[in-house]
Amino acid sequence: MPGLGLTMVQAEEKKTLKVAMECSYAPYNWTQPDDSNGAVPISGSSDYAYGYDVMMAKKICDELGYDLEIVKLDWDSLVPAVQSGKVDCVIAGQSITSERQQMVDFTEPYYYASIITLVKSDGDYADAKSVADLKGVTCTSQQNTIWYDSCLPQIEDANILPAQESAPAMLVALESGKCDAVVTDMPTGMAACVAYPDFKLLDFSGTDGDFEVSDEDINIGISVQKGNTELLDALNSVLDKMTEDDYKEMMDEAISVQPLSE
Amino acid sequence: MLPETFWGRIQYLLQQYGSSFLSGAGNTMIIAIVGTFLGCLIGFIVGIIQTIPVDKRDSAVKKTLVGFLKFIMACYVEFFRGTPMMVQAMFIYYGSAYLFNINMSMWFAAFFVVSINTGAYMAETVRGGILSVDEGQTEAAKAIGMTHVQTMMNVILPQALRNIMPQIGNNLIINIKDTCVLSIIGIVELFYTTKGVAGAYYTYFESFTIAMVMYFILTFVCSRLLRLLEHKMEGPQNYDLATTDTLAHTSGLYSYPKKKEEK
Amino acid sequence: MLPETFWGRIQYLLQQYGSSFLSGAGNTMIIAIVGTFLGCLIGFIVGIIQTIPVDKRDSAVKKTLVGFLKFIMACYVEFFRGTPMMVQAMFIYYGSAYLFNINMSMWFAAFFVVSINTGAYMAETVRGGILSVDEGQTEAAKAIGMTHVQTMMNVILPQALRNIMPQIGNNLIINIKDTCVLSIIGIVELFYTTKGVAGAYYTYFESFTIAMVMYFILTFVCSRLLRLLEHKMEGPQNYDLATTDTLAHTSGLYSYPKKKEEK
Amino acid sequence: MMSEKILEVKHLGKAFGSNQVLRDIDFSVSPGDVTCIIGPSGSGKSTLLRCLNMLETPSTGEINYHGTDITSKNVNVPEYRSKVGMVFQNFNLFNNMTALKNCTVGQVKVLKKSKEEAEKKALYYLEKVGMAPYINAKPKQLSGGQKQRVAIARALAMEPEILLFDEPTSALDPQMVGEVLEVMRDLAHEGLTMIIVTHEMAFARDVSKRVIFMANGVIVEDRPPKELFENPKDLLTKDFLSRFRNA
Amino acid sequence: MMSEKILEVKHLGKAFGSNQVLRDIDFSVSPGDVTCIIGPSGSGKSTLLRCLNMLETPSTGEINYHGTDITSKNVNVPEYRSKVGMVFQNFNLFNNMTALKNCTVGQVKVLKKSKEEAEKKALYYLEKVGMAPYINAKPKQLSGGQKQRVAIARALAMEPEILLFDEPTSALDPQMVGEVLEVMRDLAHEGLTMIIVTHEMAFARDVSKRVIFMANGVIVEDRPPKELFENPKDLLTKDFLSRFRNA
Ligand SMILES: Nc1ncnc2c1ncn2[C@@H]1O[C@H](COP(=O)(O)OP(=O)(O)OP(=O)(O)O)[C@@H](O)[C@H]1O
Ligand SMILES: Nc1ncnc2c1ncn2[C@@H]1O[C@H](COP(=O)(O)OP(=O)(O)OP(=O)(O)O)[C@@H](O)[C@H]1O
Ligand SMILES: [Mg+2]
Ligand SMILES: [Mg+2]
Repeated sequence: MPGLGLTMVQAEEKKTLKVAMECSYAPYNWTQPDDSNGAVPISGSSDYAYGYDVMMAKKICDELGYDLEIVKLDWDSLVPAVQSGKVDCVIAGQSITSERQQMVDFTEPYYYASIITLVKSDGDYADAKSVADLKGVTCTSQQNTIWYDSCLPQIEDANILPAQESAPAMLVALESGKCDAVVTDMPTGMAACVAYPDFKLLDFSGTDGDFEVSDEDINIGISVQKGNTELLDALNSVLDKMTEDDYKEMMDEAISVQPLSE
Repeated sequence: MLPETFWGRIQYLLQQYGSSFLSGAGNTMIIAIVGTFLGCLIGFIVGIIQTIPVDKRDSAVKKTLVGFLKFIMACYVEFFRGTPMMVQAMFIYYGSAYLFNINMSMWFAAFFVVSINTGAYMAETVRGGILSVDEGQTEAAKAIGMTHVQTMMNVILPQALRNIMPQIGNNLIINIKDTCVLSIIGIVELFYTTKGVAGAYYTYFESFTIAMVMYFILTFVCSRLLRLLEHKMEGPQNYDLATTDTLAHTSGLYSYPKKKEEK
Repeated sequence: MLPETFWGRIQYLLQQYGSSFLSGAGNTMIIAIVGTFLGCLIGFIVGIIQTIPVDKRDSAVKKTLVGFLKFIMACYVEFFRGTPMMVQAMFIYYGSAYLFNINMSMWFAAFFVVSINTGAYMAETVRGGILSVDEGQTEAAKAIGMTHVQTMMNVILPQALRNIMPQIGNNLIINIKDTCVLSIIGIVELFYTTKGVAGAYYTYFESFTIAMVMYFILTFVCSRLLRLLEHKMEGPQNYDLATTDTLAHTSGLYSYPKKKEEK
Repeated sequence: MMSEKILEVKHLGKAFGSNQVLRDIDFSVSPGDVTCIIGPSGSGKSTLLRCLNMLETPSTGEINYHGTDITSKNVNVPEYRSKVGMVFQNFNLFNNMTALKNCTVGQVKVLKKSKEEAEKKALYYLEKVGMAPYINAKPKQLSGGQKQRVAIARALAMEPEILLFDEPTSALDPQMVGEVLEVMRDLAHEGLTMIIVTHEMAFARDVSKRVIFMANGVIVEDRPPKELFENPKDLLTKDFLSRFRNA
Repeated sequence: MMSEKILEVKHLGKAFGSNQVLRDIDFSVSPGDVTCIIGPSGSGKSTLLRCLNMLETPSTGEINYHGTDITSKNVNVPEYRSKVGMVFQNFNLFNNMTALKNCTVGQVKVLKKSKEEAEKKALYYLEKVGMAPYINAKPKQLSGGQKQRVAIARALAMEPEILLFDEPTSALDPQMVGEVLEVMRDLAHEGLTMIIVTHEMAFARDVSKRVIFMANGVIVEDRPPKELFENPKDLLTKDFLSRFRNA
């Protein structure tokens, strides 16, 4: 396409979708030094971004005929960026909650995450089969997540440490022995087990002993500026055509190409 | 439900999270004040050591010893000043548990990291302060037989202190704001509280407005208190004549003829 | 695959992300150096304004004007020093777009925020520096008819500069480390690069070890360069006699009898 | 014309807190006058000079310069000061400048002279006080007497209308004192007005047209030197001068 | 016993860079001696005193104090300095202390005296120089002469074995000079050894046992005052003293 004068003009008229994400949360989004696997350049940087969120962004842009621009932003600035219009949407694994929906508009979920628990394989809780078995555990999770705010309190007598600011920091706390368990979602947990071979992933889903959460709470969505119904509808129109299995397939691919898996 | 307006939301957040903000601010201040205080002490000690004079006449033992001490101090300053406090906190808190199985308390780690960092900055500040005191003062102190430490403690540092008070204020304020990196080891101070509130409702502008005002109040009060202290340290503008006979002695004190008569 | 050992992983990360780390470090240094430089300028200007003497003899207009200027400066210092740079960056960058629809460039915002913050700290540092210069110097400058600005520019600030050089070093180093908060507006500097690497491989300790070493190298080089500059500013230890007849004039210069004979 | 007063001090007073250092000082100076101020240590001589230069703000009274009260509002003090030179008791050389720069900076910045012109003038006066070889030295590299001489040259190089000297020869040996005195005498002949605080009674007696004796912050006597030294009226003056006359 | 030298300076030299300030200085002082050093400004008098006190490290030569060379290694310099008092040309009072504290701090910290004892002694000497009423003043609140007197009292209060004075009366009026001289004379009678740099020739002539005339960094003459003043050998000395003798 590029190279011809005509298409250049057309390309300029084409709308650019500015998507913000952290680019530091594999397998959702990460930074890599080259464009292998179809990674997208990060705006204003020599690095590239890839991951589930980027794949989703690419898919959306393909469907809608937009150009894609990935903006790497700190977690705390994702919302101000979209609210102020500096970016068009945020695809960064944000959980959809009713509180948040008052300040931004969320699309339909673009991934259905399940909740898992990480422990050390040589630790006291390696054989836990249910939430009840975690009784008295010292645990933590990420700040402002359903895992920290509503899962951890379900563990009996849990010693809940202050919330961690990011997934890697949370894993450091577990690795160093400052806590015995962390609660997070499946993709993160799987990545963590690659990075830290001495971790064990406990998945209680489907059993009676699972964390009790509403479906609504664990789903992650794309956020746009409040009132930007035009874009919201366009995004939803893409997501509507996709099924849960499509998501799972995409996530599997993301996990398989994430730097840790190479 | 969140109110519609910006100010409305701020009020709502304050109602909901007011006490969290206050306890966060409390933690911030405790760490900042303790850290600054200990940091100043460290800075003064390093300053004294770094200015020990060595002379070619000194014995080899003394020269090596002093040289070694100064080297250690320089390493300390360059290392702690030169690397991010967050990373230090992480290594000290998690690293000590991981590598040596030391279970340091979160608060101990916090005080330790902040003090040791402030100390590294203060060491340089104190060096500047010592430079700023007239050399004649050192000479006079030495001339009456004071050792280096006595000279520093009695003459130079009290004068340097006055010149670096504004900088101590700066450092306290930097600490008030920089303790936020301690969230990495789980200290819930003002900034981390704010992030929590902001992330829960996606009210970043509103929450950070609250934080900004609170930070401003904390730092402003501190800076004014330090200014007061500074003025107090200056001492009285005028002195009282140590005589009962004020009329005769007001200014020129032309009193020596009297003494002559005594003879 | 990630290597098994700590050092192996560090090497691997360096191979993979070496250029990212370098470009992050480059961004860090550009912002820190420009910010510190502009900040120092601002600090000196504020220092000059804050020390304008007002006298009860001055006209009401001048008094109000100077008072107003000083008040503005005090507000500036207290506000920017007193609130977190991250929040300022957020408000300035996003707020300007949100409220006034100004599309500021990320880099402009970065330089602006860092300079204005450094300036606020430097203002206090400069105040300390000015305090440290003997009052006699100001008096002598005034006595030959210099205005306040001339006195400051020619006599006081050059002397104060020497005393605050260590502090300027501190500020540069603080800036090198504190630019990391600019990731809030999308500046990918060293710290943010590190977070990205840590998040891609979940290799927190390894990535931050690399960052720590890089920060250390950057700050160490800067601090040594500044020390060199400081030594250079001190000027030569000794002076040359301005005479061709060195033998006759070496020390006491007992030359005036000669002049007498001229008469 | 020439009899018009250049400086007229009226009821000048100065207090530091409760310490009344100067009280009701009255005197005036005509163009070309050489006035010496003598008095015991702490009697307020330096403070008086500093008031004349507005380095201390007088508590009461006025200082008229060609008829304008410079303690009043709306007076351009820097401009006034550029016409009134001062040699400080403790020299106060600019520490960041060489001896030469000390003597040129005022000319260049305040009098807006060119650098060459300023240096020529500075060298001329530095030469006069025997400091020409030391133009590249910084103040801290100079001996006490050398500093004092640079301070004198600095004040002279500004070529002011009035010069206030605060013990200008205290750090000099008799030989050098003689040199400096000659320079000052020449200047007096050229019409420069000088007020000189000094402890050298011989100097006061030989150089000045008028001697002011101060004690306890007041002017005790203000008379021509011959009268004052030979026939002091006040007991304080008598006592003060006794040592000198016995010597 | 008493004839043993207290200080013996041999081949002392001092250079600042290429500027050779002192050259081959030789002299010695016996207990109770009062030695005056005179010479033109910049001849190295202050530098010599500063070398004696090890405030400047001599470039060459030795300084023997009771036979030990204090410029050699392993000498406890602070202890030596506590026995050698010094009054600086520019006073160097401790700016952060009152006049009284200036005179007690050395006694308390160095000589380990009690605070009461130190204050008693300090007051005694402050009284002697007429500064008793000013004990609460900070240096910057004092006049030049007042500072100088506190500096003298500070040095005396340490009751050292030798006292080095660098122009101790430069800022004082003749009356006060007389007072200070009397104090010094008393001390000389009590056996205190003094080395005094001065520009007051009368003082040198009347007080000292021996006068050293320095010029260009060397000792030109070193003789009893009577001989030196009445019959100077060297041309330089003659010239230097001419002004004084004419006066
Ligand atoms: N800044 C000040 N604060 C308080 N008192 C002061 C201040 N400056 C001077 N004084 C007092 O004012 C009096 C007069 O001081 P001044 O310096 O005018 O004396 P002087 O006549 O010049 O004496 P000298 O001959 O010793 O220099 C002294 O008693 C001194 O202590
Ligand atoms: N720190 C220094 N660096 C370079 N030269 C110096 C230094 N100190 C003194 N000098 C030079 O050494 C010479 C002797 O100085 P010194 O202070 O000993 O003179 P002095 O005899 O005390 O003179 P005065 O009577 O004027 O006080 C002078 O020419 C001076 O310029
Ligand atoms: Mg005076
Ligand atoms: Mg001298």
